[in-house]
Amino acid sequence: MNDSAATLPADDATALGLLEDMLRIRRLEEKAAEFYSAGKIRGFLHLYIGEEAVAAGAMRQLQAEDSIFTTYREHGHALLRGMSAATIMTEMFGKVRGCSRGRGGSMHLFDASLRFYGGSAIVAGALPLAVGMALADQMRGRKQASACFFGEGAMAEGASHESLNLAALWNLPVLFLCENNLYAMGTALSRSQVQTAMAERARLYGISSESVDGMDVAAVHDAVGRAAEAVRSTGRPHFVELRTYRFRAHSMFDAELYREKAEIEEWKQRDPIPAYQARLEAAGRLTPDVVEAMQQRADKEMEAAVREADAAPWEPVEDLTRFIYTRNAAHERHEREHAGEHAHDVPRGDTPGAANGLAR
Amino acid sequence: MNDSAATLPADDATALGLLEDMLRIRRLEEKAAEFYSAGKIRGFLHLYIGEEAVAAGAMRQLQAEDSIFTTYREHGHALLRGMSAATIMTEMFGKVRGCSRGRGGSMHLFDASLRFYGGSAIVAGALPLAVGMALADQMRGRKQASACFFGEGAMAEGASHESLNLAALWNLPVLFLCENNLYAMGTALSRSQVQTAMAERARLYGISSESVDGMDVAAVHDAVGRAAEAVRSTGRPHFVELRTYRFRAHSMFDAELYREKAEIEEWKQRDPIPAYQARLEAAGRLTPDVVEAMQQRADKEMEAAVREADAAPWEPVEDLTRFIYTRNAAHERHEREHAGEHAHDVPRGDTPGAANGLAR
Amino acid sequence: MTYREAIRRALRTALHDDRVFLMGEDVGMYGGSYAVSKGLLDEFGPAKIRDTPLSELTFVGAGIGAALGGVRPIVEIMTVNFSLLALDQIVNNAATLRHMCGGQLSVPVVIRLATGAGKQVAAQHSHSFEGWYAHIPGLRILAPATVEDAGGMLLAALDDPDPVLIFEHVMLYNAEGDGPETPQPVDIDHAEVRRAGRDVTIITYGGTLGKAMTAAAELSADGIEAEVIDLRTLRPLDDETFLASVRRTHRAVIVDEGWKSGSISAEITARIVEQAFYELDAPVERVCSLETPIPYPRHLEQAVLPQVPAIVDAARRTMQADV
Amino acid sequence: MTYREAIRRALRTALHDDRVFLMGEDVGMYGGSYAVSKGLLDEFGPAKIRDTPLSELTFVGAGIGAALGGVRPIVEIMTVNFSLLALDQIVNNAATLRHMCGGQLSVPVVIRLATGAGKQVAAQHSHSFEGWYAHIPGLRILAPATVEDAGGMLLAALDDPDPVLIFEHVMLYNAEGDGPETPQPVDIDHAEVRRAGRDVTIITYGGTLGKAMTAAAELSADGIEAEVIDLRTLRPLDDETFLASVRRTHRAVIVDEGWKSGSISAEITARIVEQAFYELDAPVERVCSLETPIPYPRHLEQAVLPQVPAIVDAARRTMQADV
Ligand SMILES: Cc1ncc(C[n+]2csc(CCOP(=O)(O)OP(=O)(O)O)c2C)c(N)n1
Ligand SMILES: Cc1ncc(C[n+]2csc(CCOP(=O)(O)OP(=O)(O)O)c2C)c(N)n1
Ligand SMILES: [Mg+2]
Ligand SMILES: [Mg+2]
Repeated sequence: MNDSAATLPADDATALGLLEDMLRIRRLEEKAAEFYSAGKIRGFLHLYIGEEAVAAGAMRQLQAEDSIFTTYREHGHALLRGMSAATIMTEMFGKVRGCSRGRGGSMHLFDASLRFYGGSAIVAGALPLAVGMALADQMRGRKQASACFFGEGAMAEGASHESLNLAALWNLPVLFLCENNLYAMGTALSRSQVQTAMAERARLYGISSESVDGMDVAAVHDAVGRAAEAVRSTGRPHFVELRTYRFRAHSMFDAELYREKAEIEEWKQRDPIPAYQARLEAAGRLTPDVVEAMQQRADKEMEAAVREADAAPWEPVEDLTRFIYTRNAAHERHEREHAGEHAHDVPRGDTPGAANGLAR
Repeated sequence: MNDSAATLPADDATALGLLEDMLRIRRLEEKAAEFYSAGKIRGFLHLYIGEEAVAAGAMRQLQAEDSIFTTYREHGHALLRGMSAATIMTEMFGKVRGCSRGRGGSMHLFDASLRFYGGSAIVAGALPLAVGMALADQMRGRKQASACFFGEGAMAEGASHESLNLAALWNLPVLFLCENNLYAMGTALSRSQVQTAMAERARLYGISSESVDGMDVAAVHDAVGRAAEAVRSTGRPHFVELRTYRFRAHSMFDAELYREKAEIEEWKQRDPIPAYQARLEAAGRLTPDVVEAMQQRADKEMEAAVREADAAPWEPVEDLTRFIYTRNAAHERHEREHAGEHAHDVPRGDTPGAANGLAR
Repeated sequence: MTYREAIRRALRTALHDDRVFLMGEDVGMYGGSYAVSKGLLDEFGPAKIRDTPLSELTFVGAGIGAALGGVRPIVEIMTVNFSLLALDQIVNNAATLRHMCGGQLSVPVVIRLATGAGKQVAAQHSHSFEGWYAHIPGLRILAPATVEDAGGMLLAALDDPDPVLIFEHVMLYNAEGDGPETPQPVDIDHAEVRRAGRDVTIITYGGTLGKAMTAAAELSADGIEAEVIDLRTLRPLDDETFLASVRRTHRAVIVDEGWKSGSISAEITARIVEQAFYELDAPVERVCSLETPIPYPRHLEQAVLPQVPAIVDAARRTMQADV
Repeated sequence: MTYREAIRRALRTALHDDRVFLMGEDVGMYGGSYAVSKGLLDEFGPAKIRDTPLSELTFVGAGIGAALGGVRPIVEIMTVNFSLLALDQIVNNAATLRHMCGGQLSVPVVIRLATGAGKQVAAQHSHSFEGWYAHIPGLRILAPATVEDAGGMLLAALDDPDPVLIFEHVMLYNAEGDGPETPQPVDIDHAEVRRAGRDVTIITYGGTLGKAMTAAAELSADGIEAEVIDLRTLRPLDDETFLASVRRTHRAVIVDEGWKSGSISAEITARIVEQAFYELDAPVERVCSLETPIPYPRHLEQAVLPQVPAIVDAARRTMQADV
């Protein structure tokens, strides 16, 4: 654990890119909050404001062939994975052109073509999936990382123990990314887990583990880069704890009775965006006009996203029962009765595209 | 971890009692095996032969007001808790005079009056129960230990992580007794868990933890005695790993394909009974005739148990639906319709005895 | 008074008993994810209002163990969706222990769960499993549909020596209704006739009672008088009440938010057929949820759920049937 | 060939596919708790035959994740009893992902589970939950009752792009029957008429098919010809086959090892009532397990389970009924 500020990335594309990534997430989340209030987004909405350095630093280090699993607080991750703000916003609006046809909403952003396997709304529910994806990669000789983002709250669940053990036991290329924002809803880490050092937990399973200042995007970028590379080259699991803080309520329903305003204010002093911007400026690598341009681009992007989302159509009710089963048994039965075929010979129905990389 | 032989208990009652306890378990198990082969015991039967030093050393240290939770491999624990061999054997025969009316069989020996809360057949399934019992004790100001025996296999389950965490977090008086016999059915510990040092696992949660030679009854007696006392005096959880080995198959169905005969033979050299007997003899505290007398008593006890079990009646089929619910709603409805009473005023039905210590 | 307030009042009453405590995720400092237990931590302190870690399997199991130890835990599982993680403890311990040990023990644990869809929280957060749970012998399954039952069932459950699961429908927490000033336990063995009628029996519970009542009002405008039965207790099922009604009306419609196949509506149909077959003037009708994971957008979510027009149509069909 | 051998042969055939592997507790060195996979570790090695730790939730979830990753896991959950620990992954991920992501993914995982009572292993080890699982949309639930189906369904399940759960009844592993020399996938969409008959339809599956056939033989001696239908696939349920039969016989008896209330027998009753009410000449009869945890002693265990005399009696009752 070392909190002295990490070295800035050498190349400007990365160094400035990280800032823009954070700005884009912030702007996306602010728009989401705005349109939640306007009633266009409903259900649960979990904002990532304050935690942008984590996704920004990490996502840039994940390659196209790596796989990604996240929680319900995943809008930023999806955006930086390459999903358009429009597809994300459209999903949050519940429209059929959203990345999950609008069926998932803010907690379930998916894009199989980007190997983005969704936001999962069961705490720790994606950990076993990521372990399994890594197993598939191992079996198929793919030298890629299966990256799983999860909150420190997930580390209380039995699934975290089982998943760490299995990944370590079978030498699976899982990249565990623990977003420790100190709270699980209203429950402070120290009120729910005896062992609050997440990296220690992982180390007990012989998993190389590191704890990083998650408010420092350069530090995250550096640490996750090393860890991801290590996963790919060794085929073994690695664990990174990213110490961060959410500035907003857990979800839009949360009255925040469980923490002091002062604590939030203190953390806001460490807002990852201005902090990093200042460092870039101090290093003479950023001028205000560049930031201004970034901000304008982000504004435009998110406004366009909202317009697109708002204009997009709803999924027709008749389509509701599509995609429960891949094979359509009724249709198939009909076919067979008319053609004397066997069930297992029949074409598979309505999968759009080569879903699971089965063909890769 | 210290395997040099532990000091023998100073008083002869204890020192010799430990030997007799082990002999009784061994004899009970041998009889059970015999009557399994004879078809009188059916279903699963998990023998404790080879592991006797664990139950013998531990059970003597548990007080009447402590609570006990065990696995399906619990005949020895039940016997030393004070359940008669006859009630145990009768249960294994499935007869109504067995400790669980014959309904549970070998895996589910219960005696609420002895605070023996059963064999549990779901691996790790009793851990949360023991934690809850400790919580009840804490809330009621009872300074007792809630002791839970479980195999090292249970430590792979998510429930073990959650239970260790919760017990430590809430300072609950749980005595975790991990019977590490190196195998979970056919799965060697090192093939299923990365962290094979069970005591280390517990320590991570800040739980005082010790690993003991489970083939040395004096060592077990000493360690569990200290741990149990510490639980009672501090109200905090303690963990003891008991390193042991089962000489027989996992259950009567097991062909033992997964371990070498030589390994078993090697462990048999460390059979806890002759080893301890030899130590007592070397210390001049035991003569062969005393052992002989113990053995004869055990033989007689177990033979009488079998006779009693064999002669005992079956539960009548009509009683099958008793004890599903405590209140008998149908009966009660009838009563109310005839007496205008309210549901919650009605007496509780057919509980035999003050079950859960609700009245204590 | 709201459904939420009624539960909170009942909690408060219950918590004055030394043996009673509440535990669950975020029941304390957060105030409960549906704000049911708001304020109780201040009032009763952290020994009685216990925030648990995210460990459903273990804190539910610990509730069972604590019940064995002579206290009376109220375990809140934030929503039924997360209860699947704890199902082993509920089925293999809570429901089973008493019978398996020959009656020596009972397990007086009360488990409260928020259930149901309607809040647009999508497929992993919108299950209605109360009817599914009703398959398990040894459990008592309650589904309060009214403000009175919301509080009263909790108190009655605490009086019950066996494990009781109370499913509180998320769409009801803000519902207003009459409740007693001083919370009182209510009967938890019987169904209740919520509206008398002679023509057709509508059988429902929990979150869909309101829809059934609305449907009955609409039908009444057309001269069809529906009797509406609120099952209240899904296990053990009080079949006498609905059978008596069906024997009078000769027609039955079951409304259930569970997925149709294997929902409790199937069990009710079977019992009617087994015990009142010759009294039926029409096939039993079921209005249930469409068999698909619950989608996020409102129009789709509502399309999945049982709705008033479907209930009205089903009732009408039974009236047109011809034996 | 036995049921066990048929499954082993099918496994062997399947494992020649590069993408297919088997994982579960003690499937390797131990040889499988019911000896189904005995010998396969030697033949295929530890990368294909994977012994897992005691971590049901995670290895089942890992099977789902691996299926997303383009391989074809066969996950063995030693028995259905332990599957409750993994239910969250099965319901909230396997069954749900495809719909929730708008059809981008499918989850071709096959989960095998031993099910049922009869081995005197008492309350925590004797569940019959296949009918209960059939409530969940997105899952395909198979219950092979014959040697041919035992192997053939496994191969068909592997061809299926969606999650398939195969419930193998513990009392059938030693059953002898005909199976093809070279394992072949079988149809997994339809029920099968196992015995033709004109008088009454007996509907069953899995472990109780044999009892139904014996009952039919007894009835035949009395001149009652029962048609016996093996459901085979419990979800999606092929109701056409049993409805067609009931429309001919006008009488139905359902035999199901699940606890009666909320068992799949209730769903079948409901579908018959909904779709063939006017064809029925008698109330639908159900022969299910008594609603109690399963006790250890043989006489009690057998008293809980559906038995031939009860099936015969139920069928006779349908013949005596009078509409
Ligand atoms: C198994 C489960 N239990 C409870 C919940 C309700 N819940 C949703 S988010 C959350 C807090 C999770 O905290 P953490 O893992 O730290 O992630 P964060 O929200 O802080 O990013 C809880 C309790 C859930 N979704 N899943
Ligand atoms: C949750 C669960 N999974 C699987 C099983 C099957 N099973 C019974 S005993 C056993 C091995 C347990 O090993 P361990 O905990 O070390 O105890 P031991 O038998 O060695 O005393 C297994 C896998 C079970 N009973 N429960
Ligand atoms: Mg958190
Ligand atoms: Mg072991």
